[in-house]
Amino acid sequence: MLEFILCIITVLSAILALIQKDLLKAAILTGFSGGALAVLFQILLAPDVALTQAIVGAAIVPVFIALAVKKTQREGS
Amino acid sequence: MNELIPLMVIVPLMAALLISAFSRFNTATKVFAFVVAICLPIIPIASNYGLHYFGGYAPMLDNVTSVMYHPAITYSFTFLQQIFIAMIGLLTFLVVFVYLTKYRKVSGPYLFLLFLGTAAVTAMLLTDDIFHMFVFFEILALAQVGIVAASSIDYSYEMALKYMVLGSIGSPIMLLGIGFLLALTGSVNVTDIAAAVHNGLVDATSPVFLMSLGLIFFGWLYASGLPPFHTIKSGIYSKAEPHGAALLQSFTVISMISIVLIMFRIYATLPIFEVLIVFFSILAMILGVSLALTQTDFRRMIGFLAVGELGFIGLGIGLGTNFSITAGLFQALNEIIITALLFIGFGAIVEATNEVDTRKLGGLLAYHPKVSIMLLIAGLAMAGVPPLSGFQSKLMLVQASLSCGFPEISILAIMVSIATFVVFVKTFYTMFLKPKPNDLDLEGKEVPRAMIFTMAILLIIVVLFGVYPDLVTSGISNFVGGIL
Amino acid sequence: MKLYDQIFNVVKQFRKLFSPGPVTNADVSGSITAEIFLIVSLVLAVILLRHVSVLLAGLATLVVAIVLITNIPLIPKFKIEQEDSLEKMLFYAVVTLSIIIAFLYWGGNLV
Amino acid sequence: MAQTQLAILLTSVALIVIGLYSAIFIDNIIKKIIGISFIEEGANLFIVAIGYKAGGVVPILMPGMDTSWFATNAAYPLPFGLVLTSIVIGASTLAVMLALVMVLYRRYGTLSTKVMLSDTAKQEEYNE
Repeated sequence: MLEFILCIITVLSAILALIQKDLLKAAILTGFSGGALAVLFQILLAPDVALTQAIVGAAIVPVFIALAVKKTQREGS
Repeated sequence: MNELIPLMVIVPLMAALLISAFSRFNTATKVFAFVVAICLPIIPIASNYGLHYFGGYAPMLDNVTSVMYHPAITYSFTFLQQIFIAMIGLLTFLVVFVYLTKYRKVSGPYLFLLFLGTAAVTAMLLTDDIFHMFVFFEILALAQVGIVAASSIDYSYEMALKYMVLGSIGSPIMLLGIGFLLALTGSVNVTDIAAAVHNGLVDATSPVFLMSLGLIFFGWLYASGLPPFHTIKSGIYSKAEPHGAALLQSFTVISMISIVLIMFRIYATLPIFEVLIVFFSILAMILGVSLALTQTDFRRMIGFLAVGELGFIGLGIGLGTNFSITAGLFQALNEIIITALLFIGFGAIVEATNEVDTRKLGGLLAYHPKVSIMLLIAGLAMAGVPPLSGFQSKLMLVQASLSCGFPEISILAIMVSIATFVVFVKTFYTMFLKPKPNDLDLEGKEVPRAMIFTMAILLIIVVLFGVYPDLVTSGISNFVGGIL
Repeated sequence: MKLYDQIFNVVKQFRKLFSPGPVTNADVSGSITAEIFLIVSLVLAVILLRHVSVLLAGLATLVVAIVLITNIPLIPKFKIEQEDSLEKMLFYAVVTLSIIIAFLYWGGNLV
Repeated sequence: MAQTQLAILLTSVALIVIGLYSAIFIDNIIKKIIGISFIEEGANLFIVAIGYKAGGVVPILMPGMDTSWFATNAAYPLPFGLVLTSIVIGASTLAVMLALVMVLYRRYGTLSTKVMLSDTAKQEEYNE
């Protein structure tokens, strides 16, 4: 059951990230998507991939995007 | 000495890392980069042919199904790899030499990118492992973006970002195709996959297999800059420094042939594979040359011509006979040399005039006679005039397509050659023979010696291959006989 | 006379192709060469269909030749479609990807 | 548990389609980059799903496990190794793209793709 919820979270937060007006919210939603993907990898019996994805997808990538947003502008049409 | 095989990748990779770490010491960096660059063409020539298994895991025989498995990442080194790696090593040496003599203070990160790209294409040529090839393909894309972004030409950052965005569509699609193949065969070793396909373990008509072909083919289109990626490829050539562009086009050609040879080994049983390759090659030839005819920026013009010439390579491989594949690979080797010569030669003109618009140039023959004569010969070689090397490979291609029963393709190839010739005559006239415009100041500006030296060396190779094509064609033909 | 006028207009339209900047006769003759090359090579490429069916090749060649000749000048239109803006490059890349996938899925075994 | 695998495959297809959609239709360059990175994630998820074995165990040989039981029940670990590399490559590509965007924002003052990354000749006119 958990995997279906995680699939829905992944796709939904991906779509929500792309329709946000605020780029910072988009960055945080990207982190949601990456984190849900990490748990999904754990369910798919790949704990090493899950660890990497948890660090990269849920922490590093949102931080990169947030830094880029801070250096540029926050509102995106 | 099979121990030298992994060194071909490890030496430029380690040199890249060391140079970028110790780039504070200017003189030491220069000497070190020069020594490594000299080693690059020598290692493949000194090495023996053979296989190298990383970690020493030799192939295993499954006793139940009596199929060989390759557990290790395998590097195979034959005549084809030797000649191409030696050529890319020589080109890297010349480019690094031009770069080192141009600037008093060298930039460590730029040399890092040049060596990283060389290591990546060398690994792509050598490897027998499709995922290993994908990893180095991504590293190569990053190195190419870095080389473009490091140039001081206007709008180079924009072009680099465009290339990167397109690349981040092309590469995951190719990864997905590799995933489809992995799902079908459970292996990423090309020999294993090809054996599984030819032994009938994989259904060659199943949609999954066809999809994997389509997805990897799209990645190949991105890697080689065939349409729809011809605009971005010619764009990044025109926005890189001339010596960088000379190396970038060789990276493109080598990644093109290394991916297409792997695809050929896996998908050669599917007739649609050859149809796709021939279709996109013809499109590339037509679009590349017709757009080159209308350009006024001569760097962009060479970029489009380089894309158009890639169509000839694809044509040779798409026809699928021993003779035509030999011709295609020989054309690839010639194109690396001739296009590098053209980029460096036109770069020398940019050095001397600070102008890239052909309409504002003229009368350069009197000021730079050596450069203009060498550029003329290179242009004739690209257009396929005897006795230069372009003539030999294009003649082989025309003969191959005639003997396959496609006279239209031979007519098309000859027409593209003629149009290439027209491009060169037009550009040569407007840049070198036309009277000099009054507002063009040419006094006191010299072409760097290193560039003339580089062009002379490349020109010697062009003439050598033109007079004695058997030096390479017989060896390549043997290699092609092995994979057919 | 209509076709003659049309060809004469082609040369005038090439002037826009090279703006900003002066137009030299070498550039215009290069563009006319490109125009003729494009028409002839596309028609020649269509003749390759004869390996599938001779009738189809004949019809397609006629249609392509008529469409191309009545639409001159082609080169300005081609150049607008192949400028280096990211929008157009991404559009053509994704369209090509979908065409390749659809063609292989439904027609992969027919060839 | 074939349903799990089907759901995973549908998710990866959805991520790839979202990425391709955003490549064409989204104008803001940062959002476009976010969208395109979903293609890479979809491909990764697909490759991990290849190695999955319904009702299997994690492919790590613990002390005390029976080797032949482990060989039949463990998931296939080769795709997992590939995905590890692929994730790191995707993150580094994203970082390079964002760095280039930061440089270009200083010159143009906007994140719109139509302004920032249009045709070079038009940009020359725009800057003059």
